[in-house]
Amino acid sequence: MSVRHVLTTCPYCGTGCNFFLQVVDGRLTSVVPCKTDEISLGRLCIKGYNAHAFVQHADRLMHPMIREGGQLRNASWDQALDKIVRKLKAIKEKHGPDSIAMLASAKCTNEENYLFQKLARAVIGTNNVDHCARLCHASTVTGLLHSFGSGAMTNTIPEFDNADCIFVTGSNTLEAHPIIGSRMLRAKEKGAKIIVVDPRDTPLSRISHLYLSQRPGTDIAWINGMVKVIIDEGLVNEGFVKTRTTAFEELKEAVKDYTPEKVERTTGIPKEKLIEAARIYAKADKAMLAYAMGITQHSNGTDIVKGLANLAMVAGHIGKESTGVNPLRGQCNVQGACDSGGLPNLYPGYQRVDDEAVRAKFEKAWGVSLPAKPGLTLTSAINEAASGRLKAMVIFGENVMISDPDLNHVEEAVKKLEFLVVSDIFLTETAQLADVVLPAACYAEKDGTFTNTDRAIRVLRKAVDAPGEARADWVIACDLGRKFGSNGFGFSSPAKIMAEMTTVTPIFGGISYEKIDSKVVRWPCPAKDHPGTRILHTQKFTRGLGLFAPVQHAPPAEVVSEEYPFILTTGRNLFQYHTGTMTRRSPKLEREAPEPYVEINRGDAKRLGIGDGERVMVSSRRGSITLKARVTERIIPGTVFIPFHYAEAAANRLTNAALDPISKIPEFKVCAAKVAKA
Amino acid sequence: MNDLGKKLARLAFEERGADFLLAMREEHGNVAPAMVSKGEDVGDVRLEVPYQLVTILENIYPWISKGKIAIITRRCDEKALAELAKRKYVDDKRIIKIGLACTEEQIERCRCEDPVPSHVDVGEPHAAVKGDELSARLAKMSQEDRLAFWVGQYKKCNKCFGCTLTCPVCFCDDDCVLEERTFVAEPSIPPGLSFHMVRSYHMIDKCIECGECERACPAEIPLLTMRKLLAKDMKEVFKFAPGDEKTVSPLNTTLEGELMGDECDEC
Amino acid sequence: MAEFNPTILAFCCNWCSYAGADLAGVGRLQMPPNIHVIRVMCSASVKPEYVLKAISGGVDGVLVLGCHIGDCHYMTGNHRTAKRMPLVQKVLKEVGIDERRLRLDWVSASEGEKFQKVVTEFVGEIKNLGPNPMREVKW
Amino acid sequence: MPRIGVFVCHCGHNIAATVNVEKVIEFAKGLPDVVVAEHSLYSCSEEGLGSIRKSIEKNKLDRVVVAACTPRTHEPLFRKACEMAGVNKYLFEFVNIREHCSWIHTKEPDPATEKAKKLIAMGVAKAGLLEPQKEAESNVIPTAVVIGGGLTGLTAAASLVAQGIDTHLVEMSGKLGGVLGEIEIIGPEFSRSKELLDELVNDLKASSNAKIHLDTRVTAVSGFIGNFEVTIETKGKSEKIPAGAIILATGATELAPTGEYGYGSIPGVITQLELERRLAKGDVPKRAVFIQCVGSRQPGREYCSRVCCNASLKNALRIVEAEPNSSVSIIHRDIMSYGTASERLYKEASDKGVVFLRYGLERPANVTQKQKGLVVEVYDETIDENIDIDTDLVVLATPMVSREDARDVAKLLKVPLDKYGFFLEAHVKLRPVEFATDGVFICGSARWPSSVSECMGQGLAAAAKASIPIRKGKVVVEAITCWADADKCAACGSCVIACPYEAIEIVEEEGRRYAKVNETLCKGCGTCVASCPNDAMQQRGFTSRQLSSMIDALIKNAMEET
Repeated sequence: MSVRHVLTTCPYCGTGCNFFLQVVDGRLTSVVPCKTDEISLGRLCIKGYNAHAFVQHADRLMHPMIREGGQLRNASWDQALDKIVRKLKAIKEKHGPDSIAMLASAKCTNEENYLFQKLARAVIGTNNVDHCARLCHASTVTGLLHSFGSGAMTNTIPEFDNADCIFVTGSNTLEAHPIIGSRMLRAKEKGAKIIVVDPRDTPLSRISHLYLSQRPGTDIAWINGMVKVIIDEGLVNEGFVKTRTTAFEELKEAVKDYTPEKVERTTGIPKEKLIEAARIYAKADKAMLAYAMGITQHSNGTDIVKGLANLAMVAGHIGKESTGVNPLRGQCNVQGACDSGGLPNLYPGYQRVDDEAVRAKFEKAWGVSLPAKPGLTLTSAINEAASGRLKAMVIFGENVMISDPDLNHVEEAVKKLEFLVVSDIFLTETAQLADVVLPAACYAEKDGTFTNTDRAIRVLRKAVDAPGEARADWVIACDLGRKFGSNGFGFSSPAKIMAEMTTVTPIFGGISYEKIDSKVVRWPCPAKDHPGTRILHTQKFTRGLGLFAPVQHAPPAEVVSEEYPFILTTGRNLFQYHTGTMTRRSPKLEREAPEPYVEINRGDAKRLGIGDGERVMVSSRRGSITLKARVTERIIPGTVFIPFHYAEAAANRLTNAALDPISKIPEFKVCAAKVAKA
Repeated sequence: MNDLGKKLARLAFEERGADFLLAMREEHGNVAPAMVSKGEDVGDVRLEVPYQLVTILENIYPWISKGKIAIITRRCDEKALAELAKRKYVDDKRIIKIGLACTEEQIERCRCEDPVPSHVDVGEPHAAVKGDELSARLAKMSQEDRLAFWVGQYKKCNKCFGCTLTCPVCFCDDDCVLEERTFVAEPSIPPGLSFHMVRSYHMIDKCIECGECERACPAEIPLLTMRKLLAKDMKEVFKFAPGDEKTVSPLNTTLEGELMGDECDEC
Repeated sequence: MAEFNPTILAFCCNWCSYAGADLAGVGRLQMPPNIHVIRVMCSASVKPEYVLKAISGGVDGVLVLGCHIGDCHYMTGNHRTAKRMPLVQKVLKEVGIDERRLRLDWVSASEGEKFQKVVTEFVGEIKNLGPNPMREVKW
Repeated sequence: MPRIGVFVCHCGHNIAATVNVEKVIEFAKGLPDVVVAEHSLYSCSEEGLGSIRKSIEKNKLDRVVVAACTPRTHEPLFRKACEMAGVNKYLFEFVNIREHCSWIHTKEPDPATEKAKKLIAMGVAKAGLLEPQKEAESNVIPTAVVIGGGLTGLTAAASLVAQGIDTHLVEMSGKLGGVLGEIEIIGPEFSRSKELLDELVNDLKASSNAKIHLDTRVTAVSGFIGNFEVTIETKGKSEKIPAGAIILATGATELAPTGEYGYGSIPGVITQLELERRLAKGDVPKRAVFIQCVGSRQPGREYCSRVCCNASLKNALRIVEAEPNSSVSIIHRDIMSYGTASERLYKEASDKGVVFLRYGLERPANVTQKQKGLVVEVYDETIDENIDIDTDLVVLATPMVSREDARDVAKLLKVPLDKYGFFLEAHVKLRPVEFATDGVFICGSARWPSSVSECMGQGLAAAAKASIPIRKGKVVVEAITCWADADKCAACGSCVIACPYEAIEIVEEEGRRYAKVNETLCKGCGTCVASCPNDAMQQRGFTSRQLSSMIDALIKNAMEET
């Protein structure tokens, strides 16, 4: 009889809570919080407490499968891997390496993502490697890279405790990042002012001191409005702006027309509230700005992010304890997947593929010549597939058939592919379309590391064996690499992979398994003796001087019309996670939020004669879904909200794939829709 | 194995004939609950972090078909074990209690009025704390302010169920009514007042005031204070306090004979 | 502002208090129209959760009526009611809701007048207490 | 989706004069799952019931809500109507808008109408969640067990046997007759007890249905109405008797004085029963003093034993009649010779020279021994002076008290005792000679000190009640019993403690422990339901979801209104 408590990292949001998986004779029996964990302080959210529930679920994929005569049939690993290599080689011969795209995964470890991109670049010979960060924080990466030179949280999660102003926008923190939310509650108990700007009345906005509710798609307007108030009222942090930033004049010019009155007309935010918010934020000694998808998922997401950077810099709220700009990353390793080079234009550690010197370094390290041209983004890849130019995709642990915008279009594209490989833990909607399906091990069944949203390298420790023949993705990647005849994949453990990664990734330079086993280390950690970095941009910005960006409000790609009078916005709820493959197989989570729903304002509902709990049809120019109405005051009139977790009424059948020109992030947060009784 | 580890190994396995030891030890720079079998290395035991071992015992007990289990028990853990034994969730004869006296700082944090286990094996006994500061404040408040206070606290509830999952005497985990819609209304978060009042009522004849719910609460709601207030009421009304294996909850028993047999003269 | 018109829920046991309420009806004993009776077989089957749910939901007062002690159709069923409800009142009190919003009383099958009296008194008391504050709370 | 029909009754003017039925019906039509809402002048009339049946068929209703009077009188009628239309009778829900609304708010038509709406909304909400039920039926073993071979037990047994019911009579002593066996003459009509007892005993002995067990004790009772198993033990060997009903007639005993009035120390101070034995032997005293209420109607034993006064009167008369110049006094606190015949005895006694003296509890008589006989010194309240009475014999009229083995018997049968140790029937007026536990009946002095005629009356009553299930051959339990959801149950045992009928036990299956309700023992009080922390315990027709939905309906309608 053996009972073990294995310390590992939560597979859900990007907070990176550590907890113990309780294992009794190989059976996962429960999750026990880790009281000494610096991030979670021994507190978990309901998803964390249920993180064991799906692992040993009967639906887990146990064997590789190959499509024969339209049917997926069990196959041996060799058959499956050989088929993949054979097909990909053939396609590469015929159409060139760029006709193949690979999706890395925000749910896989740093080590695995490093191998995925290495596989794409060094073996297949294309930079066509991307992952779902494209759908969440791509605009953060581009935006903050532009303004600061680095696209990650500038501060750490524990620092929220001691802020005296917490400014949250586009983040339903208590539902999407509950344990970060709990830090905000702590700060509030200590007297911090909480300001929330969000079209939706969220659990956090309900306990905030000041709640500003803007029309979706008008973010730059209120941001510039606040910047103007700060300038006009002489609240600018002159010293900081002078010594640490550049292009302040351009900013002044850019915001001059954003008077509170004008902003009120555009955004619906009462001018008094805007002014008060600006004063509280600017005057605060320690101000943490936090944001998430509500800011990034717009066709001008990069600009909005730059706008927030402007706001922080005019107030000088960056580079200090409990003071900074904090994009909250939504998945366990979305930060790490970016760090490890799962991006078409960047090698591990945000090194540009079109930088000669960098490329030379990698060619030397990997012993191959590498493509110079940045690859396709996830969203462009879908379009290329639709147009028939992209022939094959290899997808590790992503479920584009639920998570991507305009699913009807995605489905058409994916079906056009000549060859599709999916590696996952369940037979997802995407895997169901694959030619080869590979059974993967999940977080509880392997070693490795995640980088959480505050850049801490969190350790995964194997608690139980994977079911059936399932293998860890790093093993699968190594197998593929070897079968392709490459000798750069002879890794015997994740530790060895990390060892290679650190040699070519300066921000990870000082990371080693020994070092992180008992200590929380945050990148940048350039050297063995370096303790890691808690706060970014303390002395100077990564890019040198902080760059103000003159951004202007632009209407969303799709605006309401006679026929589509509602603004549809999408997001998460507390109990489900992404496409639900894990949470919907966790009984307690499913019991809390078992079915799709659309939140609609009481007034609108009354007008349309829709009662609470009645079934309605929501349609956009791209499709329609039928689901239950949740009549509430918590959403402003004219706007409806749908969580995107539910395959049976996938919000993304409606969403607009309009892309931000720079980051290529789609506009999940705004599209025009109509609602009618079903 | 540190000295404490050696001491516990001797106590549990040699002196008291245990087959397993449930304690806390250092792992990966953290403190972890650990279930060690006789003969295994106990490791570097750390007892200053108050893991609720009884809850862990309750979870794993069904899988452990035989053998004696030694467990680190604070005073509240003793009471929790009594409540479990009372309901036959654990067999007293298979449990070996290794008494741990709480530190002053822990007693302070729990506002604990009964901190010393019946038998102390580890740690120095410290004096009890008299009363709970917040309780006193609430007592002085007007009814309106009291409601405002608790509603304000409960609004922070994010329905993680940490309070029920970590509770050693909360035993319906798999089908807690709080997870259902019968008594707890939509919308699901915050779950509203009935969620917390129903739990308060359910705990009223069980809570042994270990404070784990409060420690586990991400919203830092002063749950232990509410427990303490109701424990006081329970004592007032029925002179009953949970934690004694021989007593039965008064909620389901008759009015012990009083008035029994009197007939109704009206009908 | 219109006069406060409380909403009151009453649980009556089938054998005594419900019969007592019937008797009040037969006797045309007039009382305020605020109470809404749910019939249960024994007052001891009234789950405290019902009371807590009702009060949380804004119901202004809850009456739990059973047979007199010793007269319970189920021997000692109502003994449990007599012990549980005072604790439910404590739960209300501690959270800041007036415990008088819950009242436990005994009405036998022959006590039509007593039923009238209890209801009239209770409605009066709740009117004095005013609306249940939970009506105003927005979660 | 349930299909609910709502039928609102005018009850002539009884409801319609106060409640605006039309408005209520309009409201009802808008309630969830309501397919049709109709009204009728008198729903309980033949055409009323007929139209409900038609509507059920026409609209394919699977739930029926009738808003009319009280379920306590009319529910069976409407349930029957539902059944006739093919709807399980447990899918019917009654809303009381007469007794609980129109009749008590006659002067407030509008509020009454609003209230009626809410009550119906609540009823409809519950109806939507109702589930069809099957009433549990079990066969009845056509055998009765009578415990106690005294007059009461013999009477009951004889009556059962006379109905052709197999009957086991269990007597712990070696002979039948009980207390009456020690008494020769029965008052007030001075008949001989022997004739009465012999007749009963011979009837039994003659019958092939009767089986008499002497020197036998009941050691265990298990099962439930129709299906008991009574274990008896005769001289060390035990036997199991399957039985459908059990009659308890264990009687009572005379209180043995504890030294009062020199009892035990002064020869010639005896109890009533001791006197009976002497008289039976023809040993008649010349002088006798009866002292009443010795040990009864006093703190600790407040009750009146009811038989002692008549016994003293009877025996006083026997003495004065046997001994023309005898002197007999009765010292009493009140003479309780209730009823016509006994009152006649009292008059006759005083006519024939029996002296009655009244004493008070605070100044009891005092008995002393002189060389020639005894002297009873008593303070007579009526003439306010002390009187000395010379006598040969002092008879202490002590009360009948419960047998000291009553508690054990009560445990065996799971039936209650009152504070004096007498058996407590389900309800003195509503359910005499029955216990709350179905199938077990109580009669005779075990229930309360009773006279010969009362004992026989109760014996016959118990026999009649006991024969009902046996004659029917089946027992049906109304489907309001409780059950435990085994998957939810955490086996905390609260319900086991709570159940007044000990109908619940924790069982173990495949290593899982959970509560199990014996639904034939369950009376459907639901005490267990309220004791269950995780809502695993449910009562048919009153599930927590059903009642909660009523609360939700009330909240919804009330809060929207305000």
